[in-house]
Amino acid sequence: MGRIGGTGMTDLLFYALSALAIWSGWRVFRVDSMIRATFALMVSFTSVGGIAVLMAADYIGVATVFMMAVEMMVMGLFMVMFMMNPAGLNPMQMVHQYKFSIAAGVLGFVGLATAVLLTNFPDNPLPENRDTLRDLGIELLGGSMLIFETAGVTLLATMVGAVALSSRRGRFGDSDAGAAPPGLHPGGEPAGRKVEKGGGHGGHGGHGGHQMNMEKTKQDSSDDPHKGHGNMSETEA
Amino acid sequence: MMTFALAFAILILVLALGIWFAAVLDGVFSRQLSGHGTVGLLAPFHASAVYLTQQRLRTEAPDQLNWFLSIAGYLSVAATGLAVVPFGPDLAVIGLDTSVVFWGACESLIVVLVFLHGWSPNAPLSLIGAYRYVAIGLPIMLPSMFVLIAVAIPAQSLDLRDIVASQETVWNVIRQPLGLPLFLLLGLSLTLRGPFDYADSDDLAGGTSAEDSGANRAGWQVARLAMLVGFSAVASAAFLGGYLGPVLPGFVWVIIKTLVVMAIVIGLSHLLVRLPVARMLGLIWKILLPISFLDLLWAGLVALA
Amino acid sequence: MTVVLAVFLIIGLSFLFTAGLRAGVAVDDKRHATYPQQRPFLGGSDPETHALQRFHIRYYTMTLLFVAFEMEMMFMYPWAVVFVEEGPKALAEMGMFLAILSVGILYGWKEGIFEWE
Amino acid sequence: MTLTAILIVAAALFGIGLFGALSQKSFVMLMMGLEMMLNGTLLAAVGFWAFTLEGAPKGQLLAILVMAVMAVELAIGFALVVAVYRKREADVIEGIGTMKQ
Amino acid sequence: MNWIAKLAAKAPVPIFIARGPDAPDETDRLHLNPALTIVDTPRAASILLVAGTLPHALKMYLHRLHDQLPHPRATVFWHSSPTEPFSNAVEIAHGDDLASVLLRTRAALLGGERASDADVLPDEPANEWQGVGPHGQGGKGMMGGTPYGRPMAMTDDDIRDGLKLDAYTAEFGPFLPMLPAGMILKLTLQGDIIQDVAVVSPPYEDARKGREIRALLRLLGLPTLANRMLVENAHRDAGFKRLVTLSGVRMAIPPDLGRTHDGSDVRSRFEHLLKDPFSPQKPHLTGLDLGDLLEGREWQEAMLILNSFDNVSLRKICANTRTNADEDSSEQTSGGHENMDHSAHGGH
Repeated sequence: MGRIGGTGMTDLLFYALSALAIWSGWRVFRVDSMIRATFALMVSFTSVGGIAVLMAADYIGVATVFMMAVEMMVMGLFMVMFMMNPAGLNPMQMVHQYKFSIAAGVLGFVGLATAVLLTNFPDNPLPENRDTLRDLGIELLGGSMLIFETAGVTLLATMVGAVALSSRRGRFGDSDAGAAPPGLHPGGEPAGRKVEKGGGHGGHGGHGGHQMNMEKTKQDSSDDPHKGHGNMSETEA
Repeated sequence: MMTFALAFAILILVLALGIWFAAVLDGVFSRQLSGHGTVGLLAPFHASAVYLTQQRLRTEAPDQLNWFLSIAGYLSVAATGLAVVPFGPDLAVIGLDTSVVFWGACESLIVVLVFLHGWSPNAPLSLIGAYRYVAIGLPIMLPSMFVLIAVAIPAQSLDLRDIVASQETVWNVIRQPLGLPLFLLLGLSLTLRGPFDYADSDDLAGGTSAEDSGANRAGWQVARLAMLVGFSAVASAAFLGGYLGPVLPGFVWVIIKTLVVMAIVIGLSHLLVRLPVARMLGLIWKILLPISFLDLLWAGLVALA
Repeated sequence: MTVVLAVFLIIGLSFLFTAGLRAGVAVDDKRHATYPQQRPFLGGSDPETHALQRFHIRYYTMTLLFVAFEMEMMFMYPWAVVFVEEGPKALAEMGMFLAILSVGILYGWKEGIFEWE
Repeated sequence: MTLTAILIVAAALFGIGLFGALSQKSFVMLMMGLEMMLNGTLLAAVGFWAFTLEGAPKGQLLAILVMAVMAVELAIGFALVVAVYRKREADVIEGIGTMKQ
Repeated sequence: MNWIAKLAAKAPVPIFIARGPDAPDETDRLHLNPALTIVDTPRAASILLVAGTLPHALKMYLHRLHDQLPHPRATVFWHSSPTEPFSNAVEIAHGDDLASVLLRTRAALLGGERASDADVLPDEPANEWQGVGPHGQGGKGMMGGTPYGRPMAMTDDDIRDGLKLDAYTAEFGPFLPMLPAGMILKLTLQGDIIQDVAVVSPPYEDARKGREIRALLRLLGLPTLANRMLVENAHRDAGFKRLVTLSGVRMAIPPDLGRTHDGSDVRSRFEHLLKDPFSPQKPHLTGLDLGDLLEGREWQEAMLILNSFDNVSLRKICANTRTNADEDSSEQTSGGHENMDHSAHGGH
């Protein structure tokens, strides 16, 4: 059986962690508070990390917790920044195509699970005395050196891209300059926003795969900061 | 099983002793520097008893679950961080061959938990404290990770037990002189102290803990001190040779060195100024991060020499 | 396995401790906070709105840079273990890797993302 | 704990992620769905590594790359959200959809 | 009295001070009293100490503050007499030692001989809300209504980076420890950046010796050194000055922070105070208002700017600044709020 012991205790811990991972994963999409959603996802990741440690993947398991805590922290910051009502003080449902999604999720699970159950996997468990971390280091510096350096370049591209996209100050001036069209009268509401909404609506009507669009536009109006327009698109729909 | 029980007993001992000692030490420093105040060996117990007699208030529409989780979680992470420290050769509660990474996970969870603590009460000053802390808590992890990787190089292992063993001849604090100072800054940040106290600072009337009363306040203060113990123990293992030392048993050395690091951290926290947060952010990325690169380079060259 | 078990044990004890504090050995006064007691502390004033809101963080670009940069740790940990074994080659490869990533930091610095936006 | 059990847990996580990614209107929540799916993938990768690959280092590398993908997705995704919000003050998918025009 | 209460009775008394304009000079020196701990938030206090007579306009603020203390609690009036509704309060008689009275009161509270102060304000939410609206939140829509008795913050412009997120508007003060006593500012915050300032009430006119330098040191995270300033002649002590310098204070204060027209800024004012803490610089203030000084500033920087002025100068600056009444009228015209009154629909 190798290092991954088959003792009862290991099984028990595995079941506990799996249950935690799945339950918290489910809570992510069921809670109102964005912060709770984010950190429920973190708990799910942490449990997966725990399962990995049970499988003697110490490094990957612990590093998952390490990386995911940071990533979820950042995710939480952005969730709160951009989601209305981030604390869920008013309960809400920001969902669309609900039944379709549930069906897709269940189908995905059933399909994958059937595939898993029907496949015969080779049985080559982790040998007893393998120094997995050292292996990984040698692999990184040897065989997979190119992957490693490519990852570096990719991360650099990510950094540059993220900074360029999100930072306001840019080579070409403030990135939101011209974001809002000038008002029809001085200090008035920006012109053209109504048209834009309507245009988006109509323009999409002809595209395939946008049947949900009508319904979406209607819900979308809850995010429109301008009261009048929200009402308008609602009556339209 | 016996070793585990022994290690666990030592863990509880170090934690209890450390929390008490840290509280006393804080009083001593206050008194020395400000010229007043009481120092008593029992003062920490009296002070925490006050909190336990007070009502635990909640605020309007708080996130009660996260409020509890942040306090209990902070304490858990502090204790778990301490648990990777070896109290003797092969005498660690959590004997993991990637304990340095494990400690890194603890560091990043602390940021999450402090944030949650400021988020939960639904109060403006706590919220500002929480967000400000994240701004500093995240990037300050980078130098600390680099210096920990630097100490892993000569040990050829990410296991704190091996890292302690690799300091048989010379301690890392001498071999890699830049390491410990950088790591101490992280300690200040993790324990919300002094120059890195962006979460619970005076300019926010207590920041994330401004709305804590009663048991919540007691729990949070205890957890902060526990974090100080955990951090100091890790620092002593990574840089001061952990359990290595003549005559006395290993765990006594761990305790002594932990207390020394603790005293330094508390002293620094009283004596260093807190920069406005944007300035500190620049300082971390523009100055501390390059210094930690230097530390890594230094460690690499020494290991190859 | 012992690792996971130990972690569970410590977390469990810590939670027990915190819950124990709450259970209140000493507080005979466990009344609920009244509405005036619940008001957030603003030095005696009354806020207009809830504090939980779309909070404007001023360092959001920095966090994105941070997430990307921090990935490098994942590669550095195994690297540190084999460093002595692999010698100068390891130093050179990681040097290159870090140099590439540092360009990103320099770019961010130039764009002023370490300021308060 | 067998490979089958692990893969089923991974499939469950993947399914939840799929549900989330399809049902959420907000772009940020959609990203959480994606992360959830990657979570399942990560678990499956580690499972295969531990049970069928004899612990070959490539398996670990795959797991690391999955994490790198998450980081990249997160950074670019949120940068996009910020850019879109600046232009449109909207955080939902439709806000991005109209940008195509 | 159970054993925890007995232990607690031996600790210093945590007090929160509500300071009036005529608070005695010894109020600051209470920091040095080993029998007391002066706390920054009423949540940590057992006793609310009212020092001096409060102006009538601040009564309501005192009532709110009083109710925020956890039970068991008591109110003690020092150099003033209890007013309605604090009939149960303790008054320090002339010649009584403050610390011993506080200790006695706390012991009585812990022992149960003295009943904990009841709330002054009625036990009801800030706004009516329960049971109205699709989620019982008191109004229409996802962002509408007054869930848990308060409306939610609404989107507003941002003066730094232009991302329009929710702005938080509230009065801060008059008993916030980081603001000069008596000062009430109506601030609009986006995150921790001040977007808008209006003065509700200027700070007291008092000339407490060395308030500015102590406040600055506290804001810079050096509370121990700030307390040291209270010790007689500490500012002439070369060793103490070296400690302050070595802490990196000069580096910490950003250059050009809070610059006035005559060229002085927080850094120069701080250095002046360090030399001579009891006679703060009197900068040239014509045309300067709080809006110029604070808008666009991060919280800690803004507090540094505020506390670098002495009270007399601050009152002059406040006189130049828009007051709360002005702001209310301008709000009417701009209509920033009704814009945001989402009629939208959270539930479907």
